[in-house]
Amino acid sequence: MKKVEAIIRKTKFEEVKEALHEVGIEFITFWDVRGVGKATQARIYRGIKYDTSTIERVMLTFICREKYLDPAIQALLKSAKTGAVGDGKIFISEILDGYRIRTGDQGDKSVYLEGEE
Amino acid sequence: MKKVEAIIRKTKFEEVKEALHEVGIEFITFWDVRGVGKATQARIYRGIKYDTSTIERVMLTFICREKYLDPAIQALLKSAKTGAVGDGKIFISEILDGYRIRTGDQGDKSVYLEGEE
Amino acid sequence: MKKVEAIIRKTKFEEVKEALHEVGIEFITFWDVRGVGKATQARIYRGIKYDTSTIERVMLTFICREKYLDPAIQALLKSAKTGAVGDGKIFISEILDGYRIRTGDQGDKSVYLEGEE
Amino acid sequence: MEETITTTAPAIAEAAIGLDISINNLWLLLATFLVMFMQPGFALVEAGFTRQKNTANILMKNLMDFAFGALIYWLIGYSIMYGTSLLGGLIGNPFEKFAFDSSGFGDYADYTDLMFQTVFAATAATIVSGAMAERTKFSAYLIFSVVITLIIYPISGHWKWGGGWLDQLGFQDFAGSTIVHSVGAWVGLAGALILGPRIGKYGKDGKAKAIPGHNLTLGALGVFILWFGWFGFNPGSQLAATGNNTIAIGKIALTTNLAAAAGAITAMLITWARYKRPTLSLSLNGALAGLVAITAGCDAVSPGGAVLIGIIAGAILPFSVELFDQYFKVDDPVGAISVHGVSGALGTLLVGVFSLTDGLFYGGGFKLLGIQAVGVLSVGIWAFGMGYILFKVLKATNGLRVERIIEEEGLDVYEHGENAYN
Amino acid sequence: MEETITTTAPAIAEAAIGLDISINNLWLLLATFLVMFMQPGFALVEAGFTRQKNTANILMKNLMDFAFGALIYWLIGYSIMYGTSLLGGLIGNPFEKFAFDSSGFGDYADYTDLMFQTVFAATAATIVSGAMAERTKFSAYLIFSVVITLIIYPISGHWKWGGGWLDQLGFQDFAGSTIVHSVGAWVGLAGALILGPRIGKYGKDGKAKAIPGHNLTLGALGVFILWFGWFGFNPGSQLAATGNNTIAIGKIALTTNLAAAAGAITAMLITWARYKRPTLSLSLNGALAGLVAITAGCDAVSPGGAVLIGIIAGAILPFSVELFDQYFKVDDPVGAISVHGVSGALGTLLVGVFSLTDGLFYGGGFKLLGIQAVGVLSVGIWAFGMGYILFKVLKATNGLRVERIIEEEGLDVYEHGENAYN
Amino acid sequence: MEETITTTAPAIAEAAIGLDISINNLWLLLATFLVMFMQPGFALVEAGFTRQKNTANILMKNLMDFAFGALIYWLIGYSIMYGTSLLGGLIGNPFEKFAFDSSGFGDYADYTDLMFQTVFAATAATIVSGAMAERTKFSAYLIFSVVITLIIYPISGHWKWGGGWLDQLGFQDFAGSTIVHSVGAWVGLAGALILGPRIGKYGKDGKAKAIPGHNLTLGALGVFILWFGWFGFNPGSQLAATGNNTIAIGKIALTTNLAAAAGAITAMLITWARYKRPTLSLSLNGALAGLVAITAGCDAVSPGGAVLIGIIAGAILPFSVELFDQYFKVDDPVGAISVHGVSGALGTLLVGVFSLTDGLFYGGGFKLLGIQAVGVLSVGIWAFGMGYILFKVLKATNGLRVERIIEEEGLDVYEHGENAYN
Ligand SMILES: Nc1ncnc2c1ncn2[C@@H]1O[C@H](COP(=O)(O)OP(=O)(O)O)[C@@H](O)[C@H]1O
Ligand SMILES: Nc1ncnc2c1ncn2[C@@H]1O[C@H](COP(=O)(O)OP(=O)(O)O)[C@@H](O)[C@H]1O
Ligand SMILES: Nc1ncnc2c1ncn2[C@@H]1O[C@H](COP(=O)(O)OP(=O)(O)O)[C@@H](O)[C@H]1O
Repeated sequence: MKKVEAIIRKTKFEEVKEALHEVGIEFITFWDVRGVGKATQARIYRGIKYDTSTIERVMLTFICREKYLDPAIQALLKSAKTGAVGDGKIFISEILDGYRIRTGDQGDKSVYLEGEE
Repeated sequence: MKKVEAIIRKTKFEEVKEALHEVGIEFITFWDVRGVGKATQARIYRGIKYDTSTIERVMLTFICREKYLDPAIQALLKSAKTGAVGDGKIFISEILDGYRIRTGDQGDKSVYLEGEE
Repeated sequence: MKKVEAIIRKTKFEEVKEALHEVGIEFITFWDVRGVGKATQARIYRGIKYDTSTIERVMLTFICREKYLDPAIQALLKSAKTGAVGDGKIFISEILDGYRIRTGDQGDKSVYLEGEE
Repeated sequence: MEETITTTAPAIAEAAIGLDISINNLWLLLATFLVMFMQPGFALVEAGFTRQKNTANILMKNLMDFAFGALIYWLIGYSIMYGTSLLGGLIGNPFEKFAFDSSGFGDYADYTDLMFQTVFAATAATIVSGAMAERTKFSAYLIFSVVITLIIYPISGHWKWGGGWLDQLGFQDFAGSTIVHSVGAWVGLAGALILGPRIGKYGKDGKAKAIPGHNLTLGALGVFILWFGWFGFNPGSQLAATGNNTIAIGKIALTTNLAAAAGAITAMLITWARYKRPTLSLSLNGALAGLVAITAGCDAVSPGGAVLIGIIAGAILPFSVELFDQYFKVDDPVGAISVHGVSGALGTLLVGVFSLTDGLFYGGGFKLLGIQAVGVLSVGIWAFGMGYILFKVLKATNGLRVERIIEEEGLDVYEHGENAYN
Repeated sequence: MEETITTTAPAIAEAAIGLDISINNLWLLLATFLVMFMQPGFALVEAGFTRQKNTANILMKNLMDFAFGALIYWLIGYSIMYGTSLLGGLIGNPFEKFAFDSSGFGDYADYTDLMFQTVFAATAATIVSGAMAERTKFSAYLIFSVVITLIIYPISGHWKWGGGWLDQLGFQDFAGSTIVHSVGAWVGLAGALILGPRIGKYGKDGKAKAIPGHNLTLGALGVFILWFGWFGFNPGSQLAATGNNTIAIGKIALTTNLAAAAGAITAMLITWARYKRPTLSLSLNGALAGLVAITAGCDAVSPGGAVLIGIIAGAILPFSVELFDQYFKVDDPVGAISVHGVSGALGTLLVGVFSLTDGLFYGGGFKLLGIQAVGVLSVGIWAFGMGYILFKVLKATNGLRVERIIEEEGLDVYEHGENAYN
Repeated sequence: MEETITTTAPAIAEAAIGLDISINNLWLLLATFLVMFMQPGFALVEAGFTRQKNTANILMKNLMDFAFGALIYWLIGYSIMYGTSLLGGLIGNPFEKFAFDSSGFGDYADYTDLMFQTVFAATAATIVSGAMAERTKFSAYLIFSVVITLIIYPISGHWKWGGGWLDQLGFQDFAGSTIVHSVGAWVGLAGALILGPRIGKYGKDGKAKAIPGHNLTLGALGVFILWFGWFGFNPGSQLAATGNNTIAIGKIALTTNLAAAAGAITAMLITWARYKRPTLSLSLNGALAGLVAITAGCDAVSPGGAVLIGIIAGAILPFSVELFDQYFKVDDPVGAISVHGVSGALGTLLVGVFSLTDGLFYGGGFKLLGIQAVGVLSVGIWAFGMGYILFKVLKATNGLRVERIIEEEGLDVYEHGENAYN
């Protein structure tokens, strides 16, 4: 199994979700993050300039079997893109093992239900 | 060292925490996430249906030495389970190295204090 | 590429950010987490004691090329340290691959821009 | 200072009377607005003291109990409460003031009276909401909210304020510690008992667990708003602002404020002693306990008496919360039973102790205290009993509690299809 | 009850007159404060119904439209609205009351009149803000906010309340369903049309998407505050509290409250039937729709009539929101056009139906209804037309809409350099 | 319009007097409620402008300073402030009105007077809280909050409003720019100095860092609530609503509103010019600065003068904040010193310039300006000096500042065992 982590624009989330659903990625976990980057919008609080580069982003992550990886990345790359600076990144890493809490299913079976593909 | 990431029900968090403490996992980091899954509760905002499947979950993560891994997973599987759809998942991955910021301790020593086990 | 994850004090965030910038880490993603540890400040809600050890922390993560790893960790260790219990941890793991969404750049190129180093 | 009308200048006298009435009317109308503003106060306290996933549900309940209350009470509740006594003072004639529309006036305009009484009725109904929060079906909530404004509140209200049997007995409840607050709380107690606790409230060992409210800033704002609104609730209940009322409303504002302050401080000190730290949630409840307790006797006690009533109410509050929460295992997320029920009963009884005219401490003996006890008990039995029947019937028919998954994932999504926070 | 002054006791009579005026003045001043308090109500509704990233911008807009409104209206707007009619009732003399400072009085102090009128003007301006939220340049906002308080609102206001041509025609709009609320909404409609929808509001297939508000607790608190403030808006517009006004203000409070309640309940029931679940956001809008609709006729209809007006307004609201949102594709984040425009027009027309003196249902025939239609239309054309020209000019000069990246990342950071939440 | 009582109709005259008093009483009581409502305003501003981890602590402080203030001021503070002057006008007789309970009346009920004065005392105490936020021990806070309401505020208050030496000198401070606001701010300045800045506020190079408030929506709501409450604070300080007061209260409402508006706009324009973008936090402070500045002279200046005072206050505000924050390195998280201290002093001095009767610009020469300076200085020295001693003593005994870990992890958990948000 592989873990995909993507940092994307908030405004793109709905599109990304749908694109992933289309290539068979049903379960996604996501949360709000902030990114420090190269942007240079100064914030001023009570006369003091600060924090010149924080932007709001969504981090989403899903664990999937190898065969889903490529289509998922293609879907992500397409649906999350605006072409302007700040579109974000995708990172892939290895998952050694997984469990479905409800059933105790281990390994690959933790991320798909037999007979439901 | 291994990293354990679990996505669980919010209502189960206290139980899980206690169960992990019992098997020797003292440090846990957690935050609120939302999950996209198969649930189909329609949300309606001002007449428009949307977002049919988001649910609130807690993501918790801890890094532990190999010997703690199995008991921790068993504790998690038991304490986070309700048996109903939506109990969540556990994923394990490899951690190459770790540091305790306070002392600079590296490797396995970053996650335990000598003489304190 | 390596992924660095650090759990640090909120009050240290600005310093850490600057220290990382100085060693060439430009992009960081971060979010608020809570940590369960050994602290023992009782919370009382309406007469019931609970949750004796949760503390607010910031989780920050960045993916970088190998050559940046060591300086980044040294910068982190130095800037996030107060010396008191609760300074947090740094963990390193392997990233198999990465993509820059805007351009589709893959691999190492996803985390740096040619000619911009 | 009441004007004496001489026969030599009738026209001017009439003008003077008119102004008298106009002033009272103005006062009562402004008091009405202040009491109406207690609605968001209640909504914020309830929302702040509960979890985020049920916030839209709570706001919806508080909006709707006020909306339904306004219509129902205008249509018939007012008549049941203030119509001519029937059955020996048990109920007012329900058709006398049906769909009320009268441009007459007594000491103030009849319309104004209806409005003032309406916002009181809405207060009683909204109190129930807190005790039953985070697990009650919305449809059930609407039904019992209507029944409370239509029947439960107006009938016991008639007993005292409609001139019914309790009033004739000499029962004293100036602004409604018992008639408004306790009624809501005892109905809520019946509801909380029949509903059972929220999932996760009690561990397998039966121990109570903390389910912290999601936003105490909202809770605190709500309490401040309620405190503000109470200046309409209590001084407004004097129903006039001229003549001797001029002094009375100032005094009532003072006793009200002192009791609230004493309640907040005492509750804080108790929590400090008991839990090592002064806690906000119970101090906020302490202020409300002081307010509820002084409501019955705000006109009848001295400022010093008001402070003592506040102290007693604030001191009992944390223990009452513990008692219901940890021993009786009645899960009341916002502490409505302790704040409105226990404190309301207490405050009503303490009129029999601190009343300057016939209280125990002022040589009045036990007579008034006895009457107060009769009032507290009879209204308590009525409200709890009717509530009990109502909820049992609802449980058997419409259903009272949401399904397990709805409670776990939040009523907002399943009951309303909408989240409060996005 | 109006005082008759006899010649035998002039000094006392004078005293009595003085008190009469003082009471009216007191009432009007307190009503002014209540209406002023609607400002945070509007701010919270707008902030709550939009996204977190634009909250500081919304708060800033609501602060500034009130601040600029207060200055501009004092300086010249008041004079344009209430100066002696020029051009056959089209406009008041702008210099008559320039930089107003008069310590005279009529039925109340002149200063009080200015203050009361000022808070009404600010209400009209602030309504525009909601319809154009989340994408309007702040500098443009300031400019058009000034123009509204300076020209658009005072001129059509003069037509009715300044004694202009609509008033002479017999047009009835007691507290401003049309003169205040619709004016704001039609200007907002012009703005929303010219601005275009927010990025992501409509999919590639043209389908409307939900952009949920970030905090409905704030939204609900805002609605409760508005409801509270409306008791200054409508009863206050009686402009007096003595004599027969004593009864009138009580009645207006009642009709206002009933219409709001009926509006909230009806909107809830419609959403329940239509979307399977009772939704909070539209129920809140329903309460406001009832309030806006009753504003024109709160003095003229019966309590039962008020309930009907509330029901009609609450029933139409969800459809109106769908219509603008999904069919006309006018992106109005808080529903201002439906709540203030559609409901305001509706309520104004319904005076012609439900007025107890000359409404259609009370034997008055179609005459008043016709006049009402003329008023609704002429004010609508004026406000929409002026708004249209204004925004077109702004678009071509200063620019009206923020850049794409600003809209995506949030106006807070780019326009104000500050986040509301940290 | 003041009534002249003829001897031919004493009874009617008495009635007329009675109504006069009742109206004044009603007005003052309602003004009291409005000022009381400023408490959540202060609480929200302080909570919104600080970090989330200290929110429960801030709410607790604001609840408790009002609660303790109400008790202490009733018990003895009121007597020190309004008892017969002793020691040549330095202090009122502390036992004359001890545990106040008098059902007499002058121009209004004595109880009402106590209530009105109580809410003013609470305002002074609560201002201190903001300047010392996020690092003060809760136990210390309670102690000094009591001392302020018991001694510091009533004594300097006596100098002016109790008829003491400043009053006899001719010092003018209508509603308390100096007597209320500055007193709180100068005590707060002493506190902030002795406490030292929050951890992380100044970098190793000594440069000030931004510590953004956690919720500006709450901050903005707080400012709107304060603005609303100020209509009780200033117009209420006229202490009557009949006769010529009828006009005066309308005028004061107008000057108050204009100054607030001008303050907000000016502060916004300054930040726009200085930091490239109009910032919300300082514009909100600007509105408050205008309100504080006009408080001393709201009765004495023209509307145009009020606008100028607002402009000056709003213009100085951002520079004052920078000065204290970046140059003097006094860490005042909410800007209380600039808003209440600097603006309060400024507004008091400006009475000497803009007063229509004896201001510098109206031919009054420098006399009044001189007297105003004496008042500002003497009260400043008193409040700062007493504060300084008080905090030094507290630091040496009870301790004034929380430990490092408590400050870092948040006062909520360590001081109160409770989080505001869950
Ligand atoms: N190497 C990285 N490690 C962690 N987060 C990153 C990294 N690179 C980008 N991000 C996150 O993605 C966000 C947007 O990506 P960015 O690199 O600015 O876009 P672009 O590739 O178009 O220049 C950043 O704000 C940051 O949160
Ligand atoms: N493969 C996955 N990758 C990321 N998150 C997942 C994955 N599978 C489940 N989750 C998360 O766990 C939550 C609940 O798990 P779910 O699969 O619905 O439970 P069950 O296994 O009982 O069907 C989901 O909403 C989602 O947030
Ligand atoms: N093994 C771990 N896995 C996950 N999170 C951890 C782990 N160890 C520490 N943390 C996080 O770091 C926070 C602070 O680290 P802690 O271990 O308390 O500091 P110290 O090393 O100074 O004792 C903890 O509250 C927790 O959130």
